Amino acid sequence: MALDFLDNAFFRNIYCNLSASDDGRCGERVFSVLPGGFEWLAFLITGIVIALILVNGLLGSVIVFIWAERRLLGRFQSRLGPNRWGPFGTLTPVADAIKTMFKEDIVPDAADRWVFNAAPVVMMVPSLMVLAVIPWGSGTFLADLNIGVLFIIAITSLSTFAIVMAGWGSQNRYAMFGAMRAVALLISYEIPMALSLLGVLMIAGSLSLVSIVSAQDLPFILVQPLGFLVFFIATTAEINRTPFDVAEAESELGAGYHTDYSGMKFGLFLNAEFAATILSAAVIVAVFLGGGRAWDFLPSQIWFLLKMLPVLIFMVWMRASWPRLRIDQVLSLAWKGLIILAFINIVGSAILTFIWPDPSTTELWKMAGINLIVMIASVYAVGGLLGPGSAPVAGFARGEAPPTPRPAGEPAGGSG
Amino acid sequence: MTLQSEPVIVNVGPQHPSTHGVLRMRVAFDGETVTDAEMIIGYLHRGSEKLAEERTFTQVITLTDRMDYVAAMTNNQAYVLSVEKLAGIEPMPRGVYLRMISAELQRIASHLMAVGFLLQDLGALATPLMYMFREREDILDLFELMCGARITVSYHRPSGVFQDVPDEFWGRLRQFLDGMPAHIDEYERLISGNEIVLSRMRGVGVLDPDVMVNASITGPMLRAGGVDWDLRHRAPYEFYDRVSFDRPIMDESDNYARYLVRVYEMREALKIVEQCVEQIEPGPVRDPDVPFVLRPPVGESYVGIEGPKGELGFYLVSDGGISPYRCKVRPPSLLNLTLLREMVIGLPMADMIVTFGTVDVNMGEVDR
Amino acid sequence: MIGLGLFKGLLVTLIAAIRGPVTVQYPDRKVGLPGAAKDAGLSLPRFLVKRPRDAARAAVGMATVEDLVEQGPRFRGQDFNWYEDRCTGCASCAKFCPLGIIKIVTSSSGKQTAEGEVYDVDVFDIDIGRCMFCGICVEVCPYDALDMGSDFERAQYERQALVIPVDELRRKKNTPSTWFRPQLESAGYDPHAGEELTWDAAGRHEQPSEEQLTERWVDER
Amino acid sequence: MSVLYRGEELQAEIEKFAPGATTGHSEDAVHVDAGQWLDVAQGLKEREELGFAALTLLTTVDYIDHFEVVYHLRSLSHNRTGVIKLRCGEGRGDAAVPSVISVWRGADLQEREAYDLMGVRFEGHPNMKRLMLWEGFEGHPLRKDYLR
Repeated sequence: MALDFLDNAFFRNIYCNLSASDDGRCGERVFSVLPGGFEWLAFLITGIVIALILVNGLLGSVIVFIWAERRLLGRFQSRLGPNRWGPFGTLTPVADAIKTMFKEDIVPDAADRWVFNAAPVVMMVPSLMVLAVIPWGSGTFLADLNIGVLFIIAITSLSTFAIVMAGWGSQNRYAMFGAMRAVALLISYEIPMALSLLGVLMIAGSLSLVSIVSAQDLPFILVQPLGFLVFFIATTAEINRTPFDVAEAESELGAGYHTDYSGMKFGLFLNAEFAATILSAAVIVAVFLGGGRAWDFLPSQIWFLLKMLPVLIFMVWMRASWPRLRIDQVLSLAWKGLIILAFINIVGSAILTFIWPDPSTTELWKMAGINLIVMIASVYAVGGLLGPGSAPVAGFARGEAPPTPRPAGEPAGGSG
Repeated sequence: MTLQSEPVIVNVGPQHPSTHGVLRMRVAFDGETVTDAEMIIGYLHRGSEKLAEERTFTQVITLTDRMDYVAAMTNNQAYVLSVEKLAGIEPMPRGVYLRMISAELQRIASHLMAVGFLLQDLGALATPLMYMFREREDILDLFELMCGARITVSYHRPSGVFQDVPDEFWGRLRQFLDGMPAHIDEYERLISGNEIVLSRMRGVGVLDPDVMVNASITGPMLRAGGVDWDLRHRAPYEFYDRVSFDRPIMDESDNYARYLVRVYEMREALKIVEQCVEQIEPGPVRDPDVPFVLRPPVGESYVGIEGPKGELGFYLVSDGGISPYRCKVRPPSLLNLTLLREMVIGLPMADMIVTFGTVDVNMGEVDR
Repeated sequence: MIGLGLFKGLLVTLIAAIRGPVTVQYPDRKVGLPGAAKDAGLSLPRFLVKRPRDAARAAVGMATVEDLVEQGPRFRGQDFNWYEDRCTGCASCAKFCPLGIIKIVTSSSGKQTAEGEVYDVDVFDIDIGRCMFCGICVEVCPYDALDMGSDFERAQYERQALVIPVDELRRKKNTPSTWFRPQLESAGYDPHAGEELTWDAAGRHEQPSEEQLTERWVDER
Repeated sequence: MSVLYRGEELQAEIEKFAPGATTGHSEDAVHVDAGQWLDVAQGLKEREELGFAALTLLTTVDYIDHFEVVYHLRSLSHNRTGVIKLRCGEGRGDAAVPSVISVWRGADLQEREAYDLMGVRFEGHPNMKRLMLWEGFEGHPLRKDYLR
């Protein structure tokens, strides 16, 4: 039995007070509720407590995040954001949630009922499953899978099924457009996303997220800047956020794949989307920002959440500032840009790990320096590859200033 | 190997986030690519031209407010100029300057809306739109000081404007004129150099200038195609011959050019307002001898002005009565849509939306 | 350099966020602690001590202050002002209303003035539900008996309730908007202050004398 | 400054390349015979000295005893405008004029609108459907005899 959660004082108390086992990590035993032989029950109860905290925490944080995103977007747009209902508008998403639950649940006549109804659930499940492997702090996780990173990559691509089911099931052409775009986007971005993590895995020497966190004497964002860049862009695309929100592109497709959903089914989609955003921030923190590791005056769980904040805020900031790319530009960015960058990163990291197989902190600093130079050079080079003629930056050569209007009075072109 | 496929017919509109009102396009898609498009309009048709035949010449001004409802001042101006020509009324100079100031402010407001909604079509989550509404709000506040209304202004009258502006107006206008260039720079920093915007808009929706002229396309769209055609310059009405301003011209004729020309025109409009403020002199704003119920002599008149969206004109026929015998609008929004089908065929869906956005139509004016 | 424009854009939104919102809140405005103290007419420490409950509410952003949207004095609103003693029942307003929403029924009063016979106005209904606030009724009134007000709040549950009946016009305080009344503007009149105006103040600034009126009347005849 | 062609001036210009095509002129408009209108339009657009590249406005007026189609033309190169008027037949029955869509693309929507609201048919228009109103709408609202 894996008793890693015993690192965490809170769960250790629950487990140790329940279980009669003479586990060395429980220290001095005062009493035990369960008789001997029921250690599995103690393990189960502790696990359920952690799961409850995590799942409800996630759903609750979705509400907080929706509020925070709306307030922040308001700020970035020179307006207030929700401020009417509750202190600083905090109850607005709660009111929205209640409203969403009581809305009429419409199933279109032409819809494939089973597929249509199942899609929101299928959408929600992967986000909850990813929760299991994220080390929210020292000892605060459900499972320390030794293939944790692989698990995340595999599970998150499940949401593609949900999107296709939603698009196909609702028999709506806009939804179908959205679903097709989402599939194309997800398939393309899985590859750079997985490749960008390889550098991290090489340095950490493990696929387990817990080991990756413990390997980060120096946060991997510094050691692996290029990997972080690719991973961040790929995650942003994977969770359908600006500038890659082509799947629901509200100005083109209405609402994309969930155009026809209403009521709580729509709520589940929304929930899953925001949960995915939060979880991707969590993965970024675990893999690149050193997880819960920081100074000791705050518990590691708090550090973890604090580190998620800048990531989430930056995502909102991007959403507030940038327009959306076209779907073909999104795809060619993945295939022509990110994959190349990811390969450069793999080669670079491989060479560096060959030189320093088991890096100390000083060696990590050296790696960071070298990788930073590699990142700047390769981004510049790949940016040039994307140059004129290619879709992501069509007609935009590097260094060339965009055109400006000429004053009239010069001879006019066209027919006069 | 070719895939057996058939086009998907999608109705974009009349209720769609990006059709700027109630335009409906029946589009055939092959994958994401537009293979055919048909424009269906009329969802906002209110029969303004027929209504105008039943109203006195002054009452029709209230109808013109509701044609292009984001640019009511220029509508008023075009109509009033046509009435003045029909009835042979000489306008008061101060009234003319006030008309020019209000029309240029309205041009800025209209371009702000055009650019903001264009960026909305690009998926920029309303941030540029919110910034532009912020400044448009200042303009509408000025209009409220001028005439007590913000959108449907009914401010211009034959022979001048309805009423002189209050003293407070000039201070607020000065404040606006001082602040606005910085705001335009802000938009440019946010939008013009943005790589996503550039890659989305450059080289998309290109139109040939000769074809545009032949298709009666006017306004910023034509100027973005390299044709130096601005009625304020080529056929000056009001006192546009007394102010100096530049016409931004671009040769690319793509979506980005159409966007950028609008941004630069805002700057030129500010220059015109500045010069009007310098040149305006005290005096009557309206000829008291012009009665409320006009009876122009039998005849007809057409005056076209450079509206924010293109040449906006009113063709009036009088039979000597108190209401126009025939009132025909030259709607720039409608005529700029002439080439829509040619523009969007072959484009991906996302670019179709943006291309439609750069035409800058107002459905109130398209359907009237 | 590719990518620089993106970061310039980020900078613009950041600056906007730091500069703060420009939103005008309506119908009430959320105020923080200082605003609530100012609203209560107390200094901040005294407010904290004397009204701790209100202070706590204000601190979490729950305190609101009733506020009006800033409006130009010329704002053409829905509360029409009518000077019955000046109205002769000529129905110019009804005739020239582009939408024909003014219903006016008069009966003879037998009173005679320089301008002609004065009629008693029995019905003077303005259907706000169809009004487009163009102000032409005010413009054409030869006796300046009708004014527009500045109020704009008249949400109702029934269309019928949107008709302003003559009784309401008789009852209400006359606080005309300064639209078409420039002399009020130069006097610094604020229609929102709620100060009632008589016709002598609210009429047009070039008030014709009795003789002029007679003369004009005779001319037009 | 944009200059409007005086009626007689423009009539003389038209008579140069299409003799007999005009039926008269008013102060600032030329009346053209509907039968030869297409040739005249072609000439107006293509002849160097006229160069009417753009059709600014196409409109129809109901004069009770006949319909009149008014074309406001604009020459961008010479910065001049001209007005052409076509009388479509006698009476209110069959009002039809040739379509100029082959000459000026901008006539497309304007002709459809004129057909829709005034009931003047433009022969040769490839897509002569109603524009503002729906298919199956009875009558043409801008006609003076359309009441309701």
